[in-house]
Amino acid sequence: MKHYFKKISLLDYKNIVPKSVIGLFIILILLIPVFTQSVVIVSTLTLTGIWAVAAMGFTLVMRTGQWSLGQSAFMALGGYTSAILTVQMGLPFWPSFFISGLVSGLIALLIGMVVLRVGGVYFAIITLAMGEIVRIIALEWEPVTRGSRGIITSAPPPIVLWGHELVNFDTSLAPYFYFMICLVAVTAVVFWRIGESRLGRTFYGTALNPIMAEHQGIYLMKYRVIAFTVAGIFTGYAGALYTHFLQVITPFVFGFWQSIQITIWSIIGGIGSLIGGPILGTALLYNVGVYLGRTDIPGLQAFLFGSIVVIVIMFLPQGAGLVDLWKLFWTKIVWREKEYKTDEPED
Amino acid sequence: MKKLRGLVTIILVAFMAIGMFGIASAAAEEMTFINVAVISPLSGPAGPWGQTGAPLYDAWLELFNKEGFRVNGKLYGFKHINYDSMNTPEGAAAATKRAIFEDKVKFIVGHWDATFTTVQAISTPAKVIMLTRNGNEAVAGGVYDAKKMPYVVFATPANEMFVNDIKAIVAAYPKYKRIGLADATVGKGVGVDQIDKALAKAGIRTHREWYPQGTKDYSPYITRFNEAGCDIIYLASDPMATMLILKQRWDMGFKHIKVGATGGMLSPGMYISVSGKDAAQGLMAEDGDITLIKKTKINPKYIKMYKDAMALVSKNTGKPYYYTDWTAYGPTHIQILAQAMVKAGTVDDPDKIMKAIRGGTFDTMVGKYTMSGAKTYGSPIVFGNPGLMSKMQGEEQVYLSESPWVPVP
Amino acid sequence: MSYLELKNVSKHFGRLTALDDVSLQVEKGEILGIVGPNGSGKTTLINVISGYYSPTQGTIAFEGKKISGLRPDKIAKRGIVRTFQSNVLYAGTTVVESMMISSYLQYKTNNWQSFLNTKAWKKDDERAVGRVVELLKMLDLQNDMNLPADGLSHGYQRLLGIAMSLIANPSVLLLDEPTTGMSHKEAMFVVDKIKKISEQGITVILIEHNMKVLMGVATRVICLSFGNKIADGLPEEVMNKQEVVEAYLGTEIL
Amino acid sequence: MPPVEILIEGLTQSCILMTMAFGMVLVYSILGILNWTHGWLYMLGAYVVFFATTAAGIPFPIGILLAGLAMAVIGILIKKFIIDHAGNELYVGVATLALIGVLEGAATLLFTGDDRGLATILPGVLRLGVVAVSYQKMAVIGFTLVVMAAMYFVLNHTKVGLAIRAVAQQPVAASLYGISTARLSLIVMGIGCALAGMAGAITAPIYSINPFIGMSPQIMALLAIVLGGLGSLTGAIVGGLIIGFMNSVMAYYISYVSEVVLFALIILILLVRPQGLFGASAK
Repeated sequence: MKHYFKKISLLDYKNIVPKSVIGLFIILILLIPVFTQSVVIVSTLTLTGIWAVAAMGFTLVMRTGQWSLGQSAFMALGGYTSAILTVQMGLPFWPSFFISGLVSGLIALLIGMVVLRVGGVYFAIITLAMGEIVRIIALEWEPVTRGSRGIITSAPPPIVLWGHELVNFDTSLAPYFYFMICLVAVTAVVFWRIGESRLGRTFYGTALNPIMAEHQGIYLMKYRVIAFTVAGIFTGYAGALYTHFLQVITPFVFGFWQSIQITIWSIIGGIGSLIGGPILGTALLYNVGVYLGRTDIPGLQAFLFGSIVVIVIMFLPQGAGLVDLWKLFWTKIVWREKEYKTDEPED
Repeated sequence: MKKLRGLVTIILVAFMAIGMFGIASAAAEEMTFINVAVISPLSGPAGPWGQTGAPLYDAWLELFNKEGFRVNGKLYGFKHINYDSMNTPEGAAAATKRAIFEDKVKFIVGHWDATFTTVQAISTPAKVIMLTRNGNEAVAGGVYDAKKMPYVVFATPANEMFVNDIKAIVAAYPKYKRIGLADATVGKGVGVDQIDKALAKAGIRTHREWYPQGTKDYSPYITRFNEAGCDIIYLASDPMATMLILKQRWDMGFKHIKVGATGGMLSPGMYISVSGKDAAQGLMAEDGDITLIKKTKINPKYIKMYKDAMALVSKNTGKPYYYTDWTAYGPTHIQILAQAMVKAGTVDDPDKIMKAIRGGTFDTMVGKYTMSGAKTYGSPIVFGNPGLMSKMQGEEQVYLSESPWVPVP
Repeated sequence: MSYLELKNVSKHFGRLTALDDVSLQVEKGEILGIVGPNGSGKTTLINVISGYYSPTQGTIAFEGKKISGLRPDKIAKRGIVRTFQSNVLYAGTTVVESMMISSYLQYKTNNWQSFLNTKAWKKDDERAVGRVVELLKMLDLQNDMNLPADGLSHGYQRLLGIAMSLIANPSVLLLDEPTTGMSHKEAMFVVDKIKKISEQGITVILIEHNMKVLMGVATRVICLSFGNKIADGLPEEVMNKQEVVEAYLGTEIL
Repeated sequence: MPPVEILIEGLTQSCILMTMAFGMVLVYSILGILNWTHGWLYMLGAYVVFFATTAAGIPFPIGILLAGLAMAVIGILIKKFIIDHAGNELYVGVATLALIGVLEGAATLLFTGDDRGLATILPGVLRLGVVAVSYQKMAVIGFTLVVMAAMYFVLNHTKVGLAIRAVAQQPVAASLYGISTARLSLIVMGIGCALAGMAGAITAPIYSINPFIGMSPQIMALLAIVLGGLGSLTGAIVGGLIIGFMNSVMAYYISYVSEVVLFALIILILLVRPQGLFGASAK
């Protein structure tokens, strides 16, 4: 929203250079499967992307001023929908993948319409309880979800065009990687448009000053529900991809901790931006967590991860996330500008 | 002068020693080590089991490698690599991928936790042989399909062990009218139905209760057991639940209800400290202490190994070690693997090794058994060991009874 | 049938009566001043009209349609927009950002067009932005467009508040003490802006402590005391009324 | 009417929840934040009393006070060095969430993951006809009554207490009357965490101690305070009672389904009455 009345000319190097750096970086990431075939690296990256989508969803909900502690429940919904449709009912992959997100979105819509009447902490707690309920149902509803044994899903079918096989998910992980990239890209584009359009502003309004926004004709419920639903849809798709990537879904995959982690990634990454923040936060913190997971000293991982997050928070400037450090880096260190304003809500 | 001579002699002796050592080492044919992955939860609530097991596996393996085994003339030994599965699919997947694709491990042994599905989904396509326990398969539809999992060996029959435990209890206390079976809801599945069928077939009356994982207040369930007229509440692992039920049934005054648990006691002291000494008396638990086994014949060499391993661990950790229920997992798996390799005459062709395992007979820590090729539950490859029960007396666990291995139909 | 009509409106908070059976007609285009000592129910009146509270008894009708009991956003859509007594702004936004958030009712295109960035939306957006600039110029905020809103001086924050309600296309504007804490000069500036606003055909209802200010602008004044309407008429007569003087006794009147 | 044993167990549970919830509400009403680490301070409290009694041989009651003291110190440190340095409320929330990992990890590293117990303290069961009550449970109930009485006295008859209530009700007005919120919030953080620690300590003999016992009291206490109405101390107590009893009694009738029913019920109550049972209405 900050670029109203700021001329963006082609000569505006302060805008072009950072963007091109980011672009270069993205291209490099896209080429990773070409450089390396390492299963470990590629699969970690894929999971990073999947979680990043979930974090983006959380950020969108956060943008309307609501703190959801149940986001991983929507991943579970999407994942289970896809798994049940493909394995239990024997539907083909693509339609069931498509449906999975819609189902999770629909449920988000229904829950949102009821629950979002209750704002703030109450909403957080209710979503937490909701997440637990989803987990327990997945555990107890044995005939459908196969309880704690979970459902083994299969890889997506190879994409065949004019007789010869283009993509095969069984032979390498690269297809999953690009599948993930597509999902992230679609989510990013949608969220970017939301951020740019009137929706974005309205979300800001509902978050920053609900009473005032309401007196200026904004129906708070409507916009909170919209944000919650859209987040639900994409989180659901992330869950479905996750399920088909690990080729198994059990009730232990998406729980309270996962929701908490999504929260941490997104907020540390910076809720000021709908796309950069969550992706950056997830990319850094998730992989830190994975790397720490290599230790087999019990407790060390949790301890270090927690400490790192706490330390990061203590050194972040007021109300800024990691993504804002990127801007600060260019303005303060590279261009040496005097004053800089973050353009995000400070509570 | 004397000094000097002394010095010289010392130096000479030293040189000789070194020389001889050199010759000796040269003479000793060195051993090629085969890496095997042990994927178990080391962190989180399930951590204690993994942590308690790991040192025993390693100590035992040390003894095993003393002689190793020969495959067409070459001497081999095994090397453990421990991975933390965190008992979650994502953690297990990461661990398995590291094991298989980074550390190039070709065998997974001693696996027992809830991540079977995940590990299997990665190991089978990579043609990595996995030795695990049955009871938590997530085979789609619950029906085993050898084509789906050609490299999985259910080398520890958790279900059968459970049934045998109950039989052992009944053998020890014939007058028990009804056995109460308690388990966390995460334990639900086909395996449980099989167990119940088997028990019904053996003419044992049971009453089941499910509780949510991590429950702290068991009084409702204990009351329900009491109302169902159970003489004993037998839990399927989860030490916390065992200890709390042990204590709470005592506090509620239901002293006549006994408590038992599969999975073995981590250490009697723990149960006493949590449940109280009086309450803990008579706690029955599955026991892997093969020195106690009476009805099943076990290779004395292995019994010695067992004793040595326990001693070694106690020495390393510097505190007495009680956990005995490890014999059926890591060591047994290693022995099966080694003997199969010898029989197959190869250490790296998974298909040949599997061929040797199917229906083969193996002499292991828990006795001499033949892999059933028959269609037992879940897998055609189920390996047997006896249900040995011990009970807490004072601060020791002592032999109670046992029931030899019977496969569950 | 008058433009905005309150029929025996009462508002109780538990035992406390904030508004007691107030009836009021407002005609199109007039500037109605509401005076009264603190706690006399001035702000409650505005809160009831703007839908922040729904009246305990009585009805409010706008252009002949009942609006009492509607949600604030519905009422705002009908064209009744209010400002707030304290400087409630969108924290952390710049002046222009606050305006763009408030410009919600300015648009004719819907969210989808905006999301898909259609031609119609682009044109609409340009128009809205134009309107924003226009308003900021009118209230001479055009120089601090990109400053953070809460960095403005108190007086300018009040003005921004007014601008933010004006961008919502009101036909009735409820101003809650627009000149509090302003110097006389600033207050006068605001007053003549209010005149300008009403020249655009917008009906203005303003709460005002400062009688002097009110004299200059209001075409009609009502006086509230303990939730009752004790006077209604031209500024001069209201001010000289006995009850009003008593109500104001001890507080500054002239 | 379920058997008496279950009611007793339910009461014991409620007592623990009450103490936890009370502390959390105090912290929330003064600092305006939900402290997620409470449950893990409960866990640490249990460890403190464990080592105090077994290793150092300190009598149990003093051990409890010790646990309270230690947790108060930790709480104040958290407030001073982390919460005060976090950028905004969001970051405070995330910081406390991250602290969960720190505390749990630290506990695992220091004390390993396996269970410990204090069943040897106050052993024995009191028989009243058919009913049997263990002395440990009586201790918990008695302790809670004492704590509640003490809190009541502090909040109503001491300067600090009155200040706390003033700030809780009218932050702005209170600051006008010259109450320093900064100092007060430190005190309150101390009290709240001490309550958590002592709750852990008093229950140590009843349940087993390991680094992961913090989770369930945390969640349950959260539900309790939300049910009772955020910021309402009475609400915290009533919420604690309700949830404690529902847990045990429902489990007796419908076994493991009670878990999901509990959550569903709470959601339902909150939808009917969004501000909780005792919370002040929004408008």
